[in-house]
Amino acid sequence: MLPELYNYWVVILLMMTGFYIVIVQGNLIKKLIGLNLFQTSVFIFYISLGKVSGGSAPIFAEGVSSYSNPLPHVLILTAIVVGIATTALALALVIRIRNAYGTVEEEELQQRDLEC
Amino acid sequence: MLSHLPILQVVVPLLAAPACLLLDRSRLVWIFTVLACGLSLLISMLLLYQVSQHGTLSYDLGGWDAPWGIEYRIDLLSAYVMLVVSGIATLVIVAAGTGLEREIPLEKQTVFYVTYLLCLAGLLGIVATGDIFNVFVFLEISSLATYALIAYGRDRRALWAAYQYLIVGTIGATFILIGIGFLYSLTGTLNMQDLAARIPDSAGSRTASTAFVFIVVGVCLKLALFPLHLWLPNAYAYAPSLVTAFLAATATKVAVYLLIRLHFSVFGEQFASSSLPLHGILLTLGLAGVFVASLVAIFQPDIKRLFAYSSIAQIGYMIIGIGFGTAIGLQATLLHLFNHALMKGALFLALAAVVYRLGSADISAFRGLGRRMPWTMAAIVIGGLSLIGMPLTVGFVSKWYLILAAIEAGMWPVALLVVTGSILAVVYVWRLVEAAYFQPPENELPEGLDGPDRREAPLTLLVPTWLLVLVNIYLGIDTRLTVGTSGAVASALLGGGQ
Amino acid sequence: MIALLLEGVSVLCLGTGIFLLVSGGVGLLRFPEVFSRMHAAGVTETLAASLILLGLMLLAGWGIVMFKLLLILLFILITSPTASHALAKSAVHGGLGVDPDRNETS
Amino acid sequence: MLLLLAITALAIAWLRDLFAAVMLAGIYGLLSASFFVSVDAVDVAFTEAAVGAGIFPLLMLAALALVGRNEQTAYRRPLISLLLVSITGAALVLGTLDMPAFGSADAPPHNHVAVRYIEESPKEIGIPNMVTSVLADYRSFDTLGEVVVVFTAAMGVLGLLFTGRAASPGSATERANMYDHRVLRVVSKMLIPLILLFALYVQFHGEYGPGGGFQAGVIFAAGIILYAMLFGFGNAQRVVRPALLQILAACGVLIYGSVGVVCLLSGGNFLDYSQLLPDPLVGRHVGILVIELGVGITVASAMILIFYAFASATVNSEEVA
Repeated sequence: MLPELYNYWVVILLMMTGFYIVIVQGNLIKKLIGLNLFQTSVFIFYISLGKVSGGSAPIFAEGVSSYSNPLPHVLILTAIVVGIATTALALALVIRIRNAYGTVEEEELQQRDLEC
Repeated sequence: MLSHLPILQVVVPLLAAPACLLLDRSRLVWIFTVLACGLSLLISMLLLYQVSQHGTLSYDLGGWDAPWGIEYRIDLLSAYVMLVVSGIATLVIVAAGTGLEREIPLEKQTVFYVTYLLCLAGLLGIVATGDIFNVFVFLEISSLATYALIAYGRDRRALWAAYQYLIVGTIGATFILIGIGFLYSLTGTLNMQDLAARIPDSAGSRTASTAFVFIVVGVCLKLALFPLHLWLPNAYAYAPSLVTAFLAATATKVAVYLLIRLHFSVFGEQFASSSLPLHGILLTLGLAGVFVASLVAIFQPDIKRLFAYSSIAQIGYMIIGIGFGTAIGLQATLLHLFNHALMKGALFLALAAVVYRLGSADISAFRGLGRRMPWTMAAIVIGGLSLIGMPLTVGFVSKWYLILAAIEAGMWPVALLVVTGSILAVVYVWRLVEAAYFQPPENELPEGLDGPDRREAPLTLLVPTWLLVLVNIYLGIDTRLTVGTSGAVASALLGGGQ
Repeated sequence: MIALLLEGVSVLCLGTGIFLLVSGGVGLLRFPEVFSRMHAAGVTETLAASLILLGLMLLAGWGIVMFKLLLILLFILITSPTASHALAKSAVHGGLGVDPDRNETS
Repeated sequence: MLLLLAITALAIAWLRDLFAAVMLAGIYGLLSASFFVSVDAVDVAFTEAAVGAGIFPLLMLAALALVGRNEQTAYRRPLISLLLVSITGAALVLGTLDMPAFGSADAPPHNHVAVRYIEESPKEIGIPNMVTSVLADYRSFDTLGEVVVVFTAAMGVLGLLFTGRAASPGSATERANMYDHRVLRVVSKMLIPLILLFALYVQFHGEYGPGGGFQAGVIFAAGIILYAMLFGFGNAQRVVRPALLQILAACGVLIYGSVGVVCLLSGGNFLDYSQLLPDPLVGRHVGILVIELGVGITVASAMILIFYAFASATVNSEEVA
């Protein structure tokens, strides 16, 4: 049981580290780093799903009979792109927030909202 | 060409968006956007007709058969939701012709329209597709576009609201992604139909339950189910008014659609109710959402915020309907989904007209508005009555079915609570009516507004608003179409799941 | 015979490369301040990477793979010293001047 | 490998210095790319290396230059969050218990849909790289969605940050800064053409080896961005104008979409490339090439646009300050 699944458990640990950073951090940039960590770990999870022991990379070659599953790879290619697109948009928002409020710390932001 | 309608529905706005960017002259862009939205409205009408005549449509993208390629699958439910989405989108974009100029600087308008079309395409794509990963992709298209649209708000708090929504939305999407991963590891397929056929084989498996939980939580983050709703009020309140009108009437509805689709068509009612105490949880959260949000709404000084909280409450009603787990409960949910899109669309469009004239949606701005902008205020009042659930409006129909469902399920307290929730709605709508009709107008107008701005809103804003209001009333009186459709859909969903 | 010789040489190259990498890593940790650390990392990295690539090239034999490895080698030879240079330059700009009397920076 | 990843992740959580955290996030991207290679996902590894270790830190650093690198506030509600995260993690672990073992060949994913991709695609599509076959043909609509996501992000960033005026070409301070970097400039002059060439190789070689439109677009963008960083944004914007980039980004999506529409007009379903030419197999080839080109164009121009937008925000805020 254990050696078969520990791979996934480590990945889950990684995901949760990212998730924790997102929730607990007050700095907007740090939140994004955490989000990126979270997403990248999910990608690792997917790619682990596609692995076949003894298989080779899914590029057709003579004499190779066992390949790893190409479908998760395709999904994750798409997901990586989606992730970076989200990050870019979020960073643009952070820059605008910084210009409008003068800070990127969550607590200060909330305070300044209450003031006005 | 008619057999290609399912894909054209999504591709028309999708490709109109980059084409829009190439035009780059804001009046031309607007006309083009209106045409694209109108075309997609036309397509959705044709689709609804086709589906009601010939049953479910299936379309293989790239010519590959379903489990290998991506399939578009339009049944009565998706056709109906698409009609609502594209209809609201068209009305809002017509209103944007004049309504937008005060909220968004001219040089950014082209990009705004492009983003708007992308958002529409994303929402339609979620509804049309029969492939669970494709849902994720289009969910992200619409979400990214939504974040950008919200950030166009003039108030700097719009930025902060958009950022919060982005974080929550991305977590939600990632949860959905995790859920899809678990499902894939169990079944080896991504096609919804195929999944539905294969999930029963692994019923009782902890992996399937986890997948279900993660997908449901992810979708609930998107649809702002209490207590995951914290992003919504700010996002709606600070977004440009027209964007709010569009989002409130469509985005959360599409999320509810997604929940229904995944719950009933993919997992099936049996799986959902046997593996988890889901119904109880949904009922409780729905009720809690109705009460908490309605109570908060009563004390909101900003009317956009007030209606945003009211949206959360209405989403609560929809969730209650699902929570019954019966055909009539589901029917109530579906009815409310359509009807709420109609009323919130009308309400927020009318609010957009108020903001256009007065530059503010604060309750103090509404004093005496009943005389200054009689048509707009009348629209708000009718929309509000519909929200409460007065007879002769659509709101009544859906509340009625909800109560019927509660009684049928033998849950008298729930029925009673639903009625009480409506009384709370009376309170917050009354505050508005009181301000508009029974309080004298402010002596001093806000600065920078002179004579002409005291008039009624321009026709381009009023006509779409009143169209929605009239549909509200018409469907409140003639209930055959909506009730018939939703009844058929509900029994099909429950029947298909077993 | 030739094959064996090639293999032996490539193992030698790979071994030296790995040793250099490790020593570079140790240097990175043990040296006291920015510039000597950079020295440790930059110099060994360039040589170690080249040696490892050379070893791999010998193993691969004539063919497209070898050509690709050769390209990577060229790329590393160009970029790695440049990167060290840029790093050193910005360190100087950032206020970490070269000071012979100082042997400890925090 | 996974252990290294875990250490990096924890270090990111621990560190207060944002600059270091961004660097570690880049390392995390690189490490996960190496992991992807070790489990046979070469295409994904390529992309993750380009994105996770390239574009992501680049954008982050550009933003950090604006907002400062120090984190101030303490953690908020750490205990509740920890509880929430533990519950989520526990649920996930519970979910894995009934999962097929890692790497087992008889797990359901490898025996249903994927079988056809592996066994038939070299014949059906006629190209050896199965990932490309699935990406660009079986599930090409997802890829269209992916391109549109990139396009949407570019539009969003543009709407948020675009100021309408280009940076002044080669201002005095810019020139002074650049003067120092003579070595860098000479070397990069040598490298940039090579980078662009490599991008084209990746673009058109995607059918046979790892690579494809997205990776090529990112590499191409990296080349231009390198130029912009070393020779000044003014100069870069004169070579590659933002207005042109907008048009290109839109054209990329349109190229992709119009391939679909052409398929539709010639009697097939949307994106059914076999209808493009009399010989279905050749038609598929042409279709894949053209859509990959569309992907490449959109991705490259969107990335450069986003970078320009960030850079112009930097320049503007400096002028204000």
